Amino acid sequence: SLTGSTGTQLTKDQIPVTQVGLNQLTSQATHSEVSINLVWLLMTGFLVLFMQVGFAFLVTGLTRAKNAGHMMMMNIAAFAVAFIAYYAVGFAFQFGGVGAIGNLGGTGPLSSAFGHGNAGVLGLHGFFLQSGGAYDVGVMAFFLFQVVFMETAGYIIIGAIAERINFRTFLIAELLMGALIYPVYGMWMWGGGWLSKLGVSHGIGHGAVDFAGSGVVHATGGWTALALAILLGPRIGKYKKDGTPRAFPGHNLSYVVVGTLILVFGWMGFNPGSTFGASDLRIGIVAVNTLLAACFGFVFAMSWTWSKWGKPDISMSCNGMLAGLVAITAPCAFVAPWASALIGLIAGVLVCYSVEFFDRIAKVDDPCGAISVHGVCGAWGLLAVGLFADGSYGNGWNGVPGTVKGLFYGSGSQLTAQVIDMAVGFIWAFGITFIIFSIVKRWKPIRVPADVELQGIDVPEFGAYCYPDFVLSSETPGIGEDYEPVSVGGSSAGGTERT
Amino acid sequence: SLTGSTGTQLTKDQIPVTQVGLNQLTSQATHSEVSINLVWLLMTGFLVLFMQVGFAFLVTGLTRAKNAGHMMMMNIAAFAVAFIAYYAVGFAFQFGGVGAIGNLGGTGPLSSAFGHGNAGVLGLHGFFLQSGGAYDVGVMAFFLFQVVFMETAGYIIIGAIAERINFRTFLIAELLMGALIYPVYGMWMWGGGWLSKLGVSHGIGHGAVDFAGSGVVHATGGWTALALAILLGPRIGKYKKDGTPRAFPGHNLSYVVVGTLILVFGWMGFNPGSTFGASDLRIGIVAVNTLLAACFGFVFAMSWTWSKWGKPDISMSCNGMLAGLVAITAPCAFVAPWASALIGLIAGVLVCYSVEFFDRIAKVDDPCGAISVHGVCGAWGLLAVGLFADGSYGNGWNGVPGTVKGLFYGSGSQLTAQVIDMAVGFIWAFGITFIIFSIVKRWKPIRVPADVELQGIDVPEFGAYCYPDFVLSSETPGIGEDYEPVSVGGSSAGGTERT
Amino acid sequence: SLTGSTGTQLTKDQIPVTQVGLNQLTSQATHSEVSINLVWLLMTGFLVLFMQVGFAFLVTGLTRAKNAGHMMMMNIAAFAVAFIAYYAVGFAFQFGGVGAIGNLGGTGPLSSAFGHGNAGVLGLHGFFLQSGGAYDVGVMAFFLFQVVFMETAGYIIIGAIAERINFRTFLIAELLMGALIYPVYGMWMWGGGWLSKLGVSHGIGHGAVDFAGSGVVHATGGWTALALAILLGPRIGKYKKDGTPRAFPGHNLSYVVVGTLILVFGWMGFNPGSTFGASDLRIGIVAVNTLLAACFGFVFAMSWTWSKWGKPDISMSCNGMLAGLVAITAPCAFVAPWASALIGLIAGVLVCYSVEFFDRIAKVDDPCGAISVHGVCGAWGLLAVGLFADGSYGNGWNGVPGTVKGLFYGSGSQLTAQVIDMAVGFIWAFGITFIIFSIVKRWKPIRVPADVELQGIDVPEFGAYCYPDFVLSSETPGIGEDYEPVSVGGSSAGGTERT
Amino acid sequence: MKLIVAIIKPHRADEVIGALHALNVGGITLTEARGHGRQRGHTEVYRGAEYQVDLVPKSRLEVIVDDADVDTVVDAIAKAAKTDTIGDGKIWTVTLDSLLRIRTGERGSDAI
Amino acid sequence: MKLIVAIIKPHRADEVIGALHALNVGGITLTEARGHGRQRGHTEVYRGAEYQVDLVPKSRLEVIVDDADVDTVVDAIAKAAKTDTIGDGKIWTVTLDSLLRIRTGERGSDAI
Amino acid sequence: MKLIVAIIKPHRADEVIGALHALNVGGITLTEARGHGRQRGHTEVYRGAEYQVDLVPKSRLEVIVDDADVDTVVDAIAKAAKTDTIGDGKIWTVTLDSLLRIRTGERGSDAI
Ligand SMILES: Nc1ncnc2c1ncn2[C@@H]1O[C@H](COP(=O)(O)OP(=O)(O)O)[C@@H](O)[C@H]1O
Ligand SMILES: Nc1ncnc2c1ncn2[C@@H]1O[C@H](COP(=O)(O)OP(=O)(O)O)[C@@H](O)[C@H]1O
Ligand SMILES: Nc1ncnc2c1ncn2[C@@H]1O[C@H](COP(=O)(O)OP(=O)(O)O)[C@@H](O)[C@H]1O
Repeated sequence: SLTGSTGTQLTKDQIPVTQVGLNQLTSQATHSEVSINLVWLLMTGFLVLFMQVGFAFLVTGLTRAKNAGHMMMMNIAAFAVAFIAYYAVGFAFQFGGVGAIGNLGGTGPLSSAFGHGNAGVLGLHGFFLQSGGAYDVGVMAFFLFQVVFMETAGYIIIGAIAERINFRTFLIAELLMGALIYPVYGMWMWGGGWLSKLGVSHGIGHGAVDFAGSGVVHATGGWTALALAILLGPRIGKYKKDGTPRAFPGHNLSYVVVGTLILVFGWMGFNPGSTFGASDLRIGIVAVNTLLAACFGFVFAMSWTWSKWGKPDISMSCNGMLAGLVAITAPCAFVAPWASALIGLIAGVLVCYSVEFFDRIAKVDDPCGAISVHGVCGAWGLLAVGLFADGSYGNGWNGVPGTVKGLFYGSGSQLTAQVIDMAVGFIWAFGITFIIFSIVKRWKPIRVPADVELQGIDVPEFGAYCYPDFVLSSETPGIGEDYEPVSVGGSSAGGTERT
Repeated sequence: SLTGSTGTQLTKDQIPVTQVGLNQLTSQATHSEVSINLVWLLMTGFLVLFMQVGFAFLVTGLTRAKNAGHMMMMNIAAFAVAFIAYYAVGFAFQFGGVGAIGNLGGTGPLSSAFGHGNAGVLGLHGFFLQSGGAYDVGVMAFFLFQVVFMETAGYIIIGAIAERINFRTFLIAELLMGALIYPVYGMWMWGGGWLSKLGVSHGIGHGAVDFAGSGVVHATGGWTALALAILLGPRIGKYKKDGTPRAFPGHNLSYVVVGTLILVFGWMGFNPGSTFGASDLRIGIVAVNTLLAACFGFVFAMSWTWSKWGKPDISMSCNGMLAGLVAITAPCAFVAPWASALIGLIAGVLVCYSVEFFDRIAKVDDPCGAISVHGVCGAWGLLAVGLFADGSYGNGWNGVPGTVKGLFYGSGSQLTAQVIDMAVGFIWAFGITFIIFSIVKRWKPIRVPADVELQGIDVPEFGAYCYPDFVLSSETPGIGEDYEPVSVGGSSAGGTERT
Repeated sequence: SLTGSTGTQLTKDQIPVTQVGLNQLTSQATHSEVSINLVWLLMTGFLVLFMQVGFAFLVTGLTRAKNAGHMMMMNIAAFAVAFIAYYAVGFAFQFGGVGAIGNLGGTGPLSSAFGHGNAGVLGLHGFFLQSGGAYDVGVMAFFLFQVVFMETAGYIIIGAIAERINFRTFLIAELLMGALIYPVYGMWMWGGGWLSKLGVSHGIGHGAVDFAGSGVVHATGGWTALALAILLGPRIGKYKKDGTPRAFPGHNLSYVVVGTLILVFGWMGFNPGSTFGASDLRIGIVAVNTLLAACFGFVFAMSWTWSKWGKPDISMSCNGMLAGLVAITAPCAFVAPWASALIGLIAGVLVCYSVEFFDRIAKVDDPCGAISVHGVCGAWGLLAVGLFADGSYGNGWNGVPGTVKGLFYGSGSQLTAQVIDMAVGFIWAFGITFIIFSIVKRWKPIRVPADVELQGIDVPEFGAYCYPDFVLSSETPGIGEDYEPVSVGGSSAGGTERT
Repeated sequence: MKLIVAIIKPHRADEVIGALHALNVGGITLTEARGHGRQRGHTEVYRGAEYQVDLVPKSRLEVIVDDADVDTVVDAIAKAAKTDTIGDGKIWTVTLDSLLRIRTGERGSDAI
Repeated sequence: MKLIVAIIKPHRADEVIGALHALNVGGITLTEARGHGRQRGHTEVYRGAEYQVDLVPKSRLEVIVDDADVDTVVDAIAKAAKTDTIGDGKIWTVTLDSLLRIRTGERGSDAI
Repeated sequence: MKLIVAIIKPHRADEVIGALHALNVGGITLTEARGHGRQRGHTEVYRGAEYQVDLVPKSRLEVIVDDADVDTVVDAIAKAAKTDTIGDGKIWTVTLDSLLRIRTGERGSDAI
């Protein structure tokens, strides 16, 4: 046979019509089914891995050129650092006790968790992919798929902490995301933990249902970002003396659009991949639902900004598309196409008003709208399951017989489970981040010094301009509007409001 | 089993050597085959979806920096708007009456079309993916695959209408592409319509054969672009007073090259995906044929520009590669590798002369060469099927027994079918676009005002610079060559030819 | 059935419990298994094809803006030119005598090679994918997979010859890579040649083992780059009069990071794809091992540069990630996760010191660190197989019974085979390139003239600026440090060291 | 010798430089600038936050001429740059004390 | 008529231009520049090779004013640009021989 | 006080600034420019359409010096910028009326 590959010997010769023959055929058929699922799981996992390129383009395009190097370094460092944290402890915490994974040929080893049956709190197998026999084909493929989901939560926070967090604090945040913040809540939802068992333990619908991670990935990332953004405070010059926000236009709108389109492509792995296998033919519907929500979210945001501000805002329209994607992530397998379109539309509405809310009222400086896109619309995605699930899918979900139904299809209790999930997710992600980084903040500064922030973080923190060969233009086109014109001759009333 | 996935229960236990046992094995084998085809259909569909990133980079790189935001917004808006139009009516028009799709487990529901048997004109099932039981796994996967093909036609027009169309008119064009222009012709070719039935109805070869869409997607896009480009007229300053064209160099050649390479990657979904399943082992040959045509198209264009203008022209060489890809799209499954190389080479020749023709003779201003790459070479792709199909594939194509053979393999009638297809495709795409937009033109301006075009469309139409932090250089390096030098002292002869 | 696809007729009806019935089920099961393998082989092949976008971004970002067009044109020309050379002769030389490929349904035709049984030197079937019945489904898919591996070796050299090689010489280098340099060594390792047969012929372990190409692809590319870089000599101004290197910062760090992340995505096709099929369930472990090595390589390089130079160096950290990827490519299927982490870490160490070695001591100007990343770490990857292979995989590899074991698992002889492979790979790739281009150098200049190099190669060689609309800043920020300050009044001591 | 500095609209740079070629001036140096005159810019909205776009792109030309040619060149530039819309720009002149052509070492008017 | 040229820190451009608006100056022209004063730059390391970063980004403002207003405008710019840190910049003035507003053809002080 | 303005080839900027450091000048301001002298540019072809590339990238240096040092500095710049090929550039000087250092408020020669 060919050097370099020892594929199982194909049954060339005739198989006798005996039990032995039939067993051989059955095992080959099962092997093929596991292979198909493995191909689907890995390929969709690779698409989710590729989303990091989309996030890198998106958030770097939405921030200023003088910080582009810092943004890009944060994106690639997040991948490496969070990966190692998840490999070491995160995966074990999240899936240590999940038991056999049907589609992947029953990976037995992940079978010990802290907390009894229906109230699992923390997995305890699979540290460093060694303990508890985790060095097994099925577990590895499963790890690959789950680590790229965790990475996505890690990328989300970058948009909200941009242009002022120092690199050291950022690395701590990523380590915590990979080791603690994501896996613990992830265990409760997907690792057989108490949130997913709410249906079995307390008869609340099918327990918390989150097909591909509106809550587990996006809301977690969004609320962590919220906590960090509050602790960091706004960028210098973001709020004028009278409290109104000043615009800091992103330095590269082509990065923003291309980043959004790459995320749409990656999302085709995110949602359809969450069936853990192609043997579940629902993947077609999931893919179409995902794109429908994206398009309706985009169209709403484009039209809304067009009518409200006179011109369609390119970056807000992209946020609308992402909001639709985030919102459809939890309900995508359980709802019909028309419902996906509606969920995406509402996500578009939410993201537009939420960006205005955080910018003008809450005065939380979120350069890329990460909190609104992922936090708010992630929560809406969870709610949407409890509303629009039409019972055409999800038989026996979380161990509860019958398909998943939402409020409009006669099951109020599912909505309750979703609301509990939303609340717990917020309290956990926002709470633990706020506590930890309040402590960190007292111990060491979490922001770069003022002069570094004004000059641009690339050279002070990494010793290199991102675009050394291009001439950059000074301050944002916005000109010091704070001054009332007075005729020449009077002493100038130049304000020196900025430190 | 694992929360979140209800994969069919794998036949762990022994299957008895009985008819019941064998039926279970047969159904599992069939299920596996449908899964494999679904994986292939969706994965290749996702690759085609990803081509929008390639188009966005390509056309934005080939146009000026002051319009980069407008180009990018057109690319993402095209995706969302055309998607919704196709979801609402386009898919139903195109595939309403296509009937069962073999490889996808026989999707029965799409079974009603206007016009009898062999002369179907318009599908009538599947509006909003609801009517006629379209809410079905197979139909959804099929919709996903077909919508991204339609999107490609939508992206193609952007290259030819760049830097002067206003956003409102553009959105109308995309809506029409998704709802009418593409689906109707698409129905005639792929929806069981009269063009594909020419073989059965009038004995003309296998009827019009277009494996992956040289005609349906690319020529349609190209001719629609031609109509729009003519109605829009050239950009300000494109033609000097003496009628010779002025060069408007693209603002980012790295975008152009990266965009082309991303399109090559996406094309690996475009052609090999059109078997609707991996059970058809021809996909290997299709992939190799596609790359061969791309490489030979590139090498010709590079060498031709090198010899004719003294230096290899980067953007024309990229157009050569794309021309090869467009041309091989129709014949890729029916021809041998050497023929693919030749088809690609000839496409390279065609694109070089066609760009010169439209630029210098027809004086149609096509900033990115979309009309030449997609229109002209799309038509050539159709012709190539009628010439080079070697009878090694396509048994029973369009209901006609025997494999598909071209002129060089003894079947003149196939060529006739292809020529009819070319003509009908041109008349439909060019005609309907020209008529509709001539009306639109009378009702509202389809171009941005002159001062907006000179200043750059980004701020007037979207309120944001694409590159606010970069200092852009004024007018193109080309300096006002219209002036004859006269010695100092005489009154200057400055021309004020530009409004 | 649907126009355009003639998938094999699915066994809808009942299969009788007879030998004929069982044969039909067996053939369908085998067909499915070949389909799954074909899907995996092509999809992973497409991911490797996509790596050209990653390389294009990476090397263009690491070089100066005035040469960006030249870098991008080299990347796309490399793809087309090397592809044609490999299609014509390269594939035949490498795999002419490889025989049946198990996973792809036994492609018989590639069955004639020069040199007897265990000492094959050169394949002799499959020229222009025609000779010896190469026009066959399995061979085509196999060609697709192998050509994109060869292309990767072709891209690697661009990083080391950047900013000074002229385009003509570059095309010759790519033609040779596709036709000779890569295929010959590739035949010895993967085409059933003498290196892979060392185990069978001389009992040295399993012969040279290189699962996905640390040696065949990366070391070959790296050593070819070394030979070319030496013959080309350093860029003007790279070394000050006192011999210390001057920094030429890359013009776009966002390209560098995005390029690296795209390569990580592409590598998911490179390593896991080398099983030639998903029927080999090891693909999950291979994917995880690959990412582990990447992350540990990155983290080491980031920490090392942070401690040694005071600030984490973005481009060196990216090189660390790539070094980890290159090193894990050979051992990825044979080692445990912890070993992959270690191999990646050591690769990070090697790349940091190797870049310093070539920059300061060997004084070989390698703008992107290609020699260190691909040559040195490619060799380390080969060695790693001989050290860390834990015997959990590779039964009967290269025709030698038993699994592949390294030194730490009791097999010293495997290490010997790997060392031989390293040496032969270096001698072949470096040697043949050095000889050929020493001759070429005497015949025609291989560098662009000095004034072209100073002005930027884009306009002189391709007649177009890469970024015509952006104002570029003059010389690198590094200012003429060679001058000792002397007070005003004394005659200036301006050096005119630069021609 | 006089240095003429002209601030003009970028899309008029082609015509102005053409006019200067017609007058066979010694050379031209162009720098990219941004500016506004009496008429202040306008307000744009980015993600809900308003910002003033006052400084619009301008081309800044420098041409060194002999004293005798100043008026001809200034008028030629003005004529070519005029679009009768706000922001057409301004032209001013400054007297040079010395001028040196690096390549040949010529000084004064010969160096123009 | 005088041409005031000010080299200031980029992040102070907002305030300086605001101050100039407050004085209702005829117009402003801003060019991007790089520079350093007495205090030379610092050394950075890129892939192991050291390089001097001397020239840091600066904004270069040009404002044409009547002789009478020179001192007021210069002081206003200095006050707005001051951050009491190295590299705050310099302001110099040059006498103009002539000034022409292209759109209207006005000359001299009226053209400011 | 005099303002020296030098238009030089970009790849000579390193040497010229090095030479100025050697003379310990008060500071340097560099702006990117494009220009051409007597020798007009050349023609390139882009997708079949010809276009003139006249304006080639140049570095535009500004150095303020005391009257006494003008000639030394000008000669040093010329010597470092010379490559004996077309487009080496030009250096001119203008008298300044006033100079102010923003940080310290020093005026005149002390502010250099
Ligand atoms: N007083 C001034 N000082 C410096 N630059 C000026 C001045 N007035 C105008 N400019 C420059 O000239 C350009 C156009 O002048 P502007 O006054 O708008 O023309 P007009 O008002 O005559 O239409 C401005 O963008 C600015 O760059
Ligand atoms: N003699 C000079 N000639 C030209 N430009 C100068 C000169 N001195 C200073 N500059 C410009 O002013 C900027 C700041 O000057 P600098 O001397 O650093 O301020 P200070 O030393 O007063 O803090 C420099 O970056 C440079 O662009
Ligand atoms: N008369 C002029 N006015 C303004 N700038 C000039 C003039 N002459 C030359 N320059 C500038 O100097 C640069 C080089 O001058 P050039 O005349 O080409 O040098 P030379 O002809 O001595 O080789 C030009 O690119 C231009 O930017």
